[in-house]
Amino acid sequence: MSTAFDLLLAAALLWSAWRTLATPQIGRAVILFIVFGLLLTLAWARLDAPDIALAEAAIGAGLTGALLLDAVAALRARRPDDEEGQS
Amino acid sequence: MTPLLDPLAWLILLPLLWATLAFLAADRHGPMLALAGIGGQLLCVIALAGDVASHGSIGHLAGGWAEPLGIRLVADGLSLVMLLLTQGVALTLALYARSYFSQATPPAFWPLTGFLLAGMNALFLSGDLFNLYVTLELVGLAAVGLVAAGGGAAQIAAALRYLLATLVGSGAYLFGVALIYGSYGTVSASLLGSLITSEAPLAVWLAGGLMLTGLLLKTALLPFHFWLPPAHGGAPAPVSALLSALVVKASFYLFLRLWLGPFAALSEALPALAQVPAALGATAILWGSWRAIRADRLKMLVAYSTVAQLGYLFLIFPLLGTGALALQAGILQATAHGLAKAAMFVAAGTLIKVGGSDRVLGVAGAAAHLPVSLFAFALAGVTLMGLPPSGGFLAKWLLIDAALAAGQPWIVVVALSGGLLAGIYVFRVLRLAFRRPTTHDDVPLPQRPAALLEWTAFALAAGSVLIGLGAAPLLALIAGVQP
Amino acid sequence: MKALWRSLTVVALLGLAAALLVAVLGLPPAPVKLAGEVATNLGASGVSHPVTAVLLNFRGYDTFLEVAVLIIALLGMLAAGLPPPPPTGSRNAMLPTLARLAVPLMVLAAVYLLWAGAFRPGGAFQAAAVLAAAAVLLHLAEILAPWPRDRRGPRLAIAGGFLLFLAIAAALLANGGLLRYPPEHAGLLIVLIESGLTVSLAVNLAAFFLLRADKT
Amino acid sequence: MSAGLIYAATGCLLFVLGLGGVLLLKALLRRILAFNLMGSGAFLVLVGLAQRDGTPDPVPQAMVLTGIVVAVAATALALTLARRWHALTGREDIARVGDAGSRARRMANDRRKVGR
Repeated sequence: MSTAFDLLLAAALLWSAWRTLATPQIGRAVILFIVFGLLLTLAWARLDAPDIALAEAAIGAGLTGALLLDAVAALRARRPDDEEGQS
Repeated sequence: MTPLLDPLAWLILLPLLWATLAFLAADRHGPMLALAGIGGQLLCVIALAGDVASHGSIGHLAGGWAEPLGIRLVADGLSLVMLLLTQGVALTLALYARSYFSQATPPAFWPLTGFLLAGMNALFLSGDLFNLYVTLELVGLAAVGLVAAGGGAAQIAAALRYLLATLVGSGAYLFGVALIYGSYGTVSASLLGSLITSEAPLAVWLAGGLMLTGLLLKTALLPFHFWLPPAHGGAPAPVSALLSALVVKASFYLFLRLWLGPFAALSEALPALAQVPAALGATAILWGSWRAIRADRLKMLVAYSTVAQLGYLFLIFPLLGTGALALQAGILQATAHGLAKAAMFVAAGTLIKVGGSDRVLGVAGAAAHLPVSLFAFALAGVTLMGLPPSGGFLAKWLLIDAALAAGQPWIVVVALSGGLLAGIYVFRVLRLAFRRPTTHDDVPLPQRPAALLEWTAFALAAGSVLIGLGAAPLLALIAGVQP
Repeated sequence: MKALWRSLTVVALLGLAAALLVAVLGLPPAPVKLAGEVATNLGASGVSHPVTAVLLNFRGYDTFLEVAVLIIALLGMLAAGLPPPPPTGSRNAMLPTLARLAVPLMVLAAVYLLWAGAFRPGGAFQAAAVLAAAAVLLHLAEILAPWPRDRRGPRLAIAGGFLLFLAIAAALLANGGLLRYPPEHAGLLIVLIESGLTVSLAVNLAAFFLLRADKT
Repeated sequence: MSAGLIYAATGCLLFVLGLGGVLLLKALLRRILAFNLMGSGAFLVLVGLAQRDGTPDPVPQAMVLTGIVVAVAATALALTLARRWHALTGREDIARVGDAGSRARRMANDRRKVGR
């Protein structure tokens, strides 16, 4: 029973990872990456690694995801002239 | 000496300390902190050299826990030579950089340099494969930050390519460590040396392949050299010198250490494997030299010369079975090239800064108004060509000796032709420098640079030659290494 | 040529994947079992949670260097040029209210995680990540303004926690090794280090978002 | 098959997938995502393989915590560089380094785009 769950989770991890790289829109790719991070959190819990699960949720999916979303927004805004040092 | 002043530990703590203080001081007092800090590091290496000379190898258990639970730091002849080279070149480069950046220092230059040195020292001293991964990241990310300094498009592009290469390299290394831990339950290099046998499972062979390939990528051995010329050629001269002279040597050192230590049983079980790095090295010598001959920008010429000179380091692998000769040749080449390449980059930096042009053609007439820098460039060239009595000459001599002993005459041919090719690109610069500038005589002579800019280059170049005369203690240190 | 190179890479990667699967699925048991060693020495580590014991005692040297990696990433950002501050006034009106409600809870959660780390899952990293997330939320709600590059406070917090770690690591050399805690003081020293690290890591992680170019 | 072994095998595939992404994709953000997948794969192998007999091992777990922090640091630096590159050139990808001729052309292009 639990092996079936593990296999299902493994498949979901691989699928979300593949979609992260293959989906055409970068915004969706980042969302899929965050989904991947949350699934990975589950995997860590299954591996008796609650410390990593906490860190993955907070840093891996949370902060990294927020950094990526921030970067996507900045790239979409296309303001090539107001970054530092460009005078 | 009291344990509180343990030089081995302070080689790591001291650069971390001054780098953090430089970060805290937000670009003020950087040169002062760096010079004091690196000076202290040099004293630590000298103290450590005394210990290693009398004991052979010094261990230090971080946390006080023995392996496999804890992390062992080790200093032996091999790490000591690399540490000496690093602190010696870094101190000279810090003097040069203080003068070179007298107008404006790129942001974060000094703290990044400090963290880079801390990472390198930690790498040379670590005996734990996972801890080595952390040191690789310290070195890699600090070096990328230095390449990006200034933030122009060329620097950012070079930094991005370098970052992607270095992250793939350390990613492959980390994956290999994961396989090793799964196979043996430990990441201690010394324990693995006896655990890994020629009957190792497939996972260990794959781990070895991934880790060593990752390190080749970081060392920029052909065909993984693509990121090096833009990164080393595009950075400010002190950064180029730091990267070309020292940083690529760190991943080479780790490659060599893994080859001789944990993975020794694998390379002995399949001797033909050693021909792979050697063949790549030989191609790198020929290709890098050719590109250096064709380069039209001065610093690109020097950067491609690094691609070529790194090739020599990998020629030693099929010869390591013949005794200490090949190892001595490799480490002496790393040392001599480190000094010579630092000299060449800082001399080129001065020529470009004063002459105002980064083309190779821009050096025309430099012999008249920058004689010291040009002499330093030529002296460094003597080492790269391998002319006596330089360190490069002795390294090639030892290499040829080892190649003949091992019955691999093709290595002799490659080593000699590499020297000839180096002669072509060095003389290309020198010939131009003695020519009168093609333009008119009424152009005012460029301002004389600060004396420090010229004499630091000279000191480094002189070091690369003198090391050939005084290599005996160095060679003895390396011969005493028990892999 | 390009298509050939791509297909060669794909074939090589598929081969690597197959070899890795074969290698991993057929791996014999490892000769060394570190979990047992950790359990045996846990009593002398100063904490009762094994992961924290490895992270701050048995392999504390790794953790020490890793904090430097975070500072390096920040320095790299400063070297390359900071991104501009986000445009103001475009945020969701609900965000400030949400932030005011959530942030105290997040701070509480961080304190709990830090305290819990000694004997159950949690510790400085997780606590710092939650604190950093709280700072980012305040930033998105425009309660916390971006930090200009020369702001002293964040630098002091980041360097302070690391320097405390460094000072303890150096002082313990007198005990015979880098970060070699005397077992009777290990618990206290680890709490001290973790508290400093929580602040340092939280500010460092938050700075990835908040450190922005000065508005000119 | 133990849970550890299942996730170790998943980790192998994730690593190769991420590696392929960094090597073959063009857009910088996508390659940064791929690098993170590579890292996650390595972490799963580190813990999963060590725990293939079913007993938890705190040592690789602590190593992964270290690795996660290193990965976020590298990602933050990579994103800053990518944003700066975009701000300077308006481009979201960086030409792969091929033969020498294309490199010279590309650098000339880069310079023209920046207008220096």
